[in-house]
Amino acid sequence: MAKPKLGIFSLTGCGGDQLMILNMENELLDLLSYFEIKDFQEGSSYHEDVELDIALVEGSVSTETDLKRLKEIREKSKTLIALGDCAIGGCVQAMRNGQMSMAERMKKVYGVEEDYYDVLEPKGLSAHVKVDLEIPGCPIEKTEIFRAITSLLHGDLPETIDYPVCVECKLNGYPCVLVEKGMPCLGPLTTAGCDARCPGLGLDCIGCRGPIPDEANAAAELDVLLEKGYDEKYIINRLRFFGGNFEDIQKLTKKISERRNKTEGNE
Amino acid sequence: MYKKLAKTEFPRFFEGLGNLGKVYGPVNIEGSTYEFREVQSPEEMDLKYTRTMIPPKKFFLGTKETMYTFDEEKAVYTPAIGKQEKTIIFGIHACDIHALKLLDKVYMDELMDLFYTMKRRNTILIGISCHPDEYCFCKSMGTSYATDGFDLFLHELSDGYFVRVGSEKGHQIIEANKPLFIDADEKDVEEFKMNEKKRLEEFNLELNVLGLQDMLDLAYESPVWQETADECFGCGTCNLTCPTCRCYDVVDYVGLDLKTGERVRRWDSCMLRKHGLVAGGLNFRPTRTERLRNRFNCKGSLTEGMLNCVGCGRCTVYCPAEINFVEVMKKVIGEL
Amino acid sequence: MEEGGKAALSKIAPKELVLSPAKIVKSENMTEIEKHLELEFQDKDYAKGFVYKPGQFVEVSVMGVGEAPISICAARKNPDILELCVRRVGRVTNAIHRLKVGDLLWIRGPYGNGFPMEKMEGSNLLLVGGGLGIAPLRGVLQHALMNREKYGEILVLYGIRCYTAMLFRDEFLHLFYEGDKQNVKFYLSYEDSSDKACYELACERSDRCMSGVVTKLFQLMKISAEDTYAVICGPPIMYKFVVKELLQRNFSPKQIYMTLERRMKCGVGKCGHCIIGSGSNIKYVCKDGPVFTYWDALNTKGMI
Amino acid sequence: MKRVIEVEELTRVEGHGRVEVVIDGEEIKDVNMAIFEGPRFFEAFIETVHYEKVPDIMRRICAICTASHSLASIRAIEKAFNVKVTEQTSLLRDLLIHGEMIESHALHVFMLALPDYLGFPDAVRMASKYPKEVKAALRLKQAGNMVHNIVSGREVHGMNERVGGFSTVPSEQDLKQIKMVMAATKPTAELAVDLFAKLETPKFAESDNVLMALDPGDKFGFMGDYVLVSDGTRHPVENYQALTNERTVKYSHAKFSSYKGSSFMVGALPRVLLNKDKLEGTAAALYDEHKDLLTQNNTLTNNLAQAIELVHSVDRCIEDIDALLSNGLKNEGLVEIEVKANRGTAAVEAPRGILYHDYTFDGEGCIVKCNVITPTAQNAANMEKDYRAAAKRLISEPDEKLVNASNLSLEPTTHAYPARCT
Repeated sequence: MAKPKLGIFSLTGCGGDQLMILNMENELLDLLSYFEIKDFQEGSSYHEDVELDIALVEGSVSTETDLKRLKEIREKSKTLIALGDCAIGGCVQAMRNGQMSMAERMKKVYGVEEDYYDVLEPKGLSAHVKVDLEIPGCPIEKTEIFRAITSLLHGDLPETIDYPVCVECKLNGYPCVLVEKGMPCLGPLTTAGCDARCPGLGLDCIGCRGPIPDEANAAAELDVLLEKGYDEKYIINRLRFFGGNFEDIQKLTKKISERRNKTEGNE
Repeated sequence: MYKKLAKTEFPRFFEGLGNLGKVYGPVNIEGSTYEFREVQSPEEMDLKYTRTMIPPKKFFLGTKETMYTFDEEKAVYTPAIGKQEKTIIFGIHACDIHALKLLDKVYMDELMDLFYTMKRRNTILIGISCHPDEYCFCKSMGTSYATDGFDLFLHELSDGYFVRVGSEKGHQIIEANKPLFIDADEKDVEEFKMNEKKRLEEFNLELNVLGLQDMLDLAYESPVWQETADECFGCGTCNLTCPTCRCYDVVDYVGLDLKTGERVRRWDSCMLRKHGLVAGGLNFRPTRTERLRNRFNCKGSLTEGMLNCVGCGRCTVYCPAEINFVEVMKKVIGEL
Repeated sequence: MEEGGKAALSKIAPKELVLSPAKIVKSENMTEIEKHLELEFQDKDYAKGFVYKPGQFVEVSVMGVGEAPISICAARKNPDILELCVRRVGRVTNAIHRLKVGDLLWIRGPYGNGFPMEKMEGSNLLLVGGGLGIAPLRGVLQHALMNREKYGEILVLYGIRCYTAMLFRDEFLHLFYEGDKQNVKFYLSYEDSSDKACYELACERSDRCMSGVVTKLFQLMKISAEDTYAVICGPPIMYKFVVKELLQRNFSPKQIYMTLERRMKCGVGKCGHCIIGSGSNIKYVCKDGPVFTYWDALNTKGMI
Repeated sequence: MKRVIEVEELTRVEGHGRVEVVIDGEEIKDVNMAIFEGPRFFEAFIETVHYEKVPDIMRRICAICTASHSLASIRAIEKAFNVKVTEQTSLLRDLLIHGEMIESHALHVFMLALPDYLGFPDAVRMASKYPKEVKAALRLKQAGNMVHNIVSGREVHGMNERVGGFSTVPSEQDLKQIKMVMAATKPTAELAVDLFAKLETPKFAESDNVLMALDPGDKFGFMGDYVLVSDGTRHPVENYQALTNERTVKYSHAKFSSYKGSSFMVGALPRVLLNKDKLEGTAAALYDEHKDLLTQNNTLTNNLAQAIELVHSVDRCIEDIDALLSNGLKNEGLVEIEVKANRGTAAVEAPRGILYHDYTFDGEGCIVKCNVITPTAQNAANMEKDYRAAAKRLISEPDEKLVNASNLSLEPTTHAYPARCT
């Protein structure tokens, strides 16, 4: 049987998800030998512009150039997989989406106008094209990409995770940093799959695998953390680290800033 | 059968248990988090512990355990039953014993689950008496005292332990350690009875379970479900820390050769979105409200005459949203 | 006190939980998304002990992919052969569709209570099936035809979307035309009113076929609630409407049987996914069902 | 006739870049190296974030030098708040950055640079002819990642290193495991030196190079508070702006740096050449053996310098672990921190060169102003200079070797200047 044709691409991001593939030191050679690799930006100078069976795309759509490339990749790929947070929800660079305009960001960092270049507000791939599978993480987890790839080779889309980090935290028996120490843990909102790395090290989850789509209860997190003594600005920043494009978090931000403006107006 | 173990003899008794298998006891991990961990000496344990975060069900229904390995070339599924280790769970509380009795019914009585049963049969349970904290309501659930379901049960006395023997295995342990145990005298019995009486008075939290099942039926449309679901993360902590919750999910993983792999089961939670989802995309409990209501209804219902809640308080203690089980139950049935 | 080991294992393992290999001996595409499979058990002893009733289901494993509950779609005739009707809807069923004749599947079961065929003996049967729901009813029908003398009149109401979505087409069309010879009245409804083939059937036998949802077929027939059991299977939305028709015709809640779909992961009442009900009445569909009466539904919240 | 030669997309680099050479007749009109990685504006969105989580965000600037960003960020914060960490913390940090150097250099030397010399498009295809070598290289890379995993919590964007210490101290057993693996993979690091010493390094890009590296103190290493320049000067890191003079270039998304009007180079070659006397043991011996091959003006000899650093880093990891274990591991928790409105600047040597983080905090410990200068931004102008030199010599397609050897992480684009590429 012909080997499936694979392309690995990156848009705007840190390159960490491709690096995680390269980091599969034990499995890398065997795993890639199942494919004809037609593109692997970070790992190979080989390039062939052909129809692909599977395209793995990391990075967010942050420029017109990104968008153009993404559309080309979508066009030629049977299965398009968004690899990592950037490609799903924009990751940290989407932190101020809906909060700070691109012009403002540009001005702050470069002192020049926005229309000078082709930036777009950072979004995941699915905001622009149809995506067949999303593998979350900042960076992606090796086991998850391994399972996804073996599953795809087997002919199936892998099972996706849509439960929170709390589940894995409990399965590991880690003490709850939120309950025990009052740390501002985002575990209850965050897509699992990391095996609760941070709570396992005694740290509060910062939500690096992104809020669970249509499920994360951001308003409840706000209430819980307010009660634990954290202020609104802190909590909202926190929720936004990896949730800038998440609708509920945007709504929550808006609600709070409106409320704040109102009270300030009254004073 | 009743015996007495003097405090001075306790270390030797404990040491002797090591010959019967791996001994697990309650160990403090952090703050109020306790866990049953392998222990070598009594000093590692905290026998005054309130509750472990993860209940003893973990010993019999692994959090993540391989059920089968498979090999496509050989076309065979092999049950993953390795060497069965003898296990002693030392210091289990009455509520958790009741919970295991319930799990035994589900996993062993009818169409016995192999993986559970093999482990369960290789385990010795040694109970220990406890005192309630503000989250315990086992008294209301009728699970504050265990009359069976254990091998030995130790009740603390001022100078030792009043020991109840609950099984033949327990009897064998006593026999093997004969010199350490003496017959309990009248004074010991009096102290034991007095302690139990005092202990019952220590309970502050109560839940009226008379007719609870009907009350839940009648509250099916209660707004409390929605109100509580608004606060709830749907994170599954309540299920995963519950000693009677037994939902599991099964996933198959293929290895690097694409031919061999394993079928793994892991604890599941009815608070998670996919719990009621069938292939094709239809979800029978699509909202958090429905899932939450289902959870409370399940806990408040009976499995072969036993309540699916033993009042251990874990779901309340460990809930990151601080949802109080008893409070919600009371609100729902109109007692609050 | 040693109780482990493989030998002990085979002694205590309930046969219902054993994964038994079965070879695909026949595989027919009935529609674009539904396949009819005939499986042959490789272990003849296992097959001998594999006794099932209409309405029961099995858990089917595809190696490397997973396991899914599939209802048995035939009465037990040849003990070596198991018939399944598989709709391609998820990972496992997708994988089943990729398999070819000669490939292996692994089966455990049979699970669930099935239809009370003995209890219904001596009565008329009214089978109401929608879409894939006809699959388990086919077992009931076959059983009744195999024991024809034990049952009265058999009415089958089958609702389909269009002609090409009709399952077991040859078989059912045969009954549609010739069923009366065996005292079987076969009715057909189709939802796609522009479907030509169905339209022709409706023109030809306007007493047996019409466009619309399955409940419309009640217009075409006369039934007396007395001496009749109704057996329903279809998409969740269908039950309420069919039950309404039946109640109007004086069926008692205990005369109405229906088989339900839920996420039956383990099939044996342990994994918890198929739970339904409320405080006083919690049920596991896989173990307590999947066949329930309407009386059960009245007493179990969220059942239909 | 005017023609343009373009290398559309530079590959086997982290990030996106391309080179454009404009030739008119036989004359080179222009050489532009564009980094067109999308900008992410870290410095803008980090504002108002509380210091404690600042490193968690900032380390996401780059995947391959994630720990470098992490440590630069943490040290800048600690400087702002006058935090003194324990010896154990310092040792663990030193271990971490050396682990990162191994992971990154192993990847770079064997998998990104070597395929060029051996005529393969990538390491996977190279493995078909050199399976043993590629597997050994992967083992070495894994050894580096093991440090990331155990000390930092995972390979990329680890989180265990915190302001004031480490959240969880690695176990003795884990550290011993690292030590064992390091000892076992040292021959592969030495093989790297051997390979690059034997390979003929092209000279087409030779041109005047100004070098910059951190002064690591008494021993060779990757952290320090002073910058050494090949002109013999030494500057506190706080003066970084005078050293880098960032400016924007229209054709590239990255800012370009200059020192006294000229481009300069940061990375392994500058480090080894400016701190050669501080090398010890095998690394020192190997340096002595091959010092004639390391030339200041040939950027392509950077790969050999990386290989020498690989050997140094393997030895240093073992040394750090020995020190940690002989001191006895202590669960010391994090140093108590008192926030104040203040500014802190710190630098570390990332695999690709000096990395600066500069923060200003308000009285609550939240970021008011942030500035990050990555090695990429510093090297960009120098790289373009190299391309110009090479193009003049070759007037043929610019070679990818140059990009890899120039040792640029094209990735960190905090300052990426998003200009449309022509």
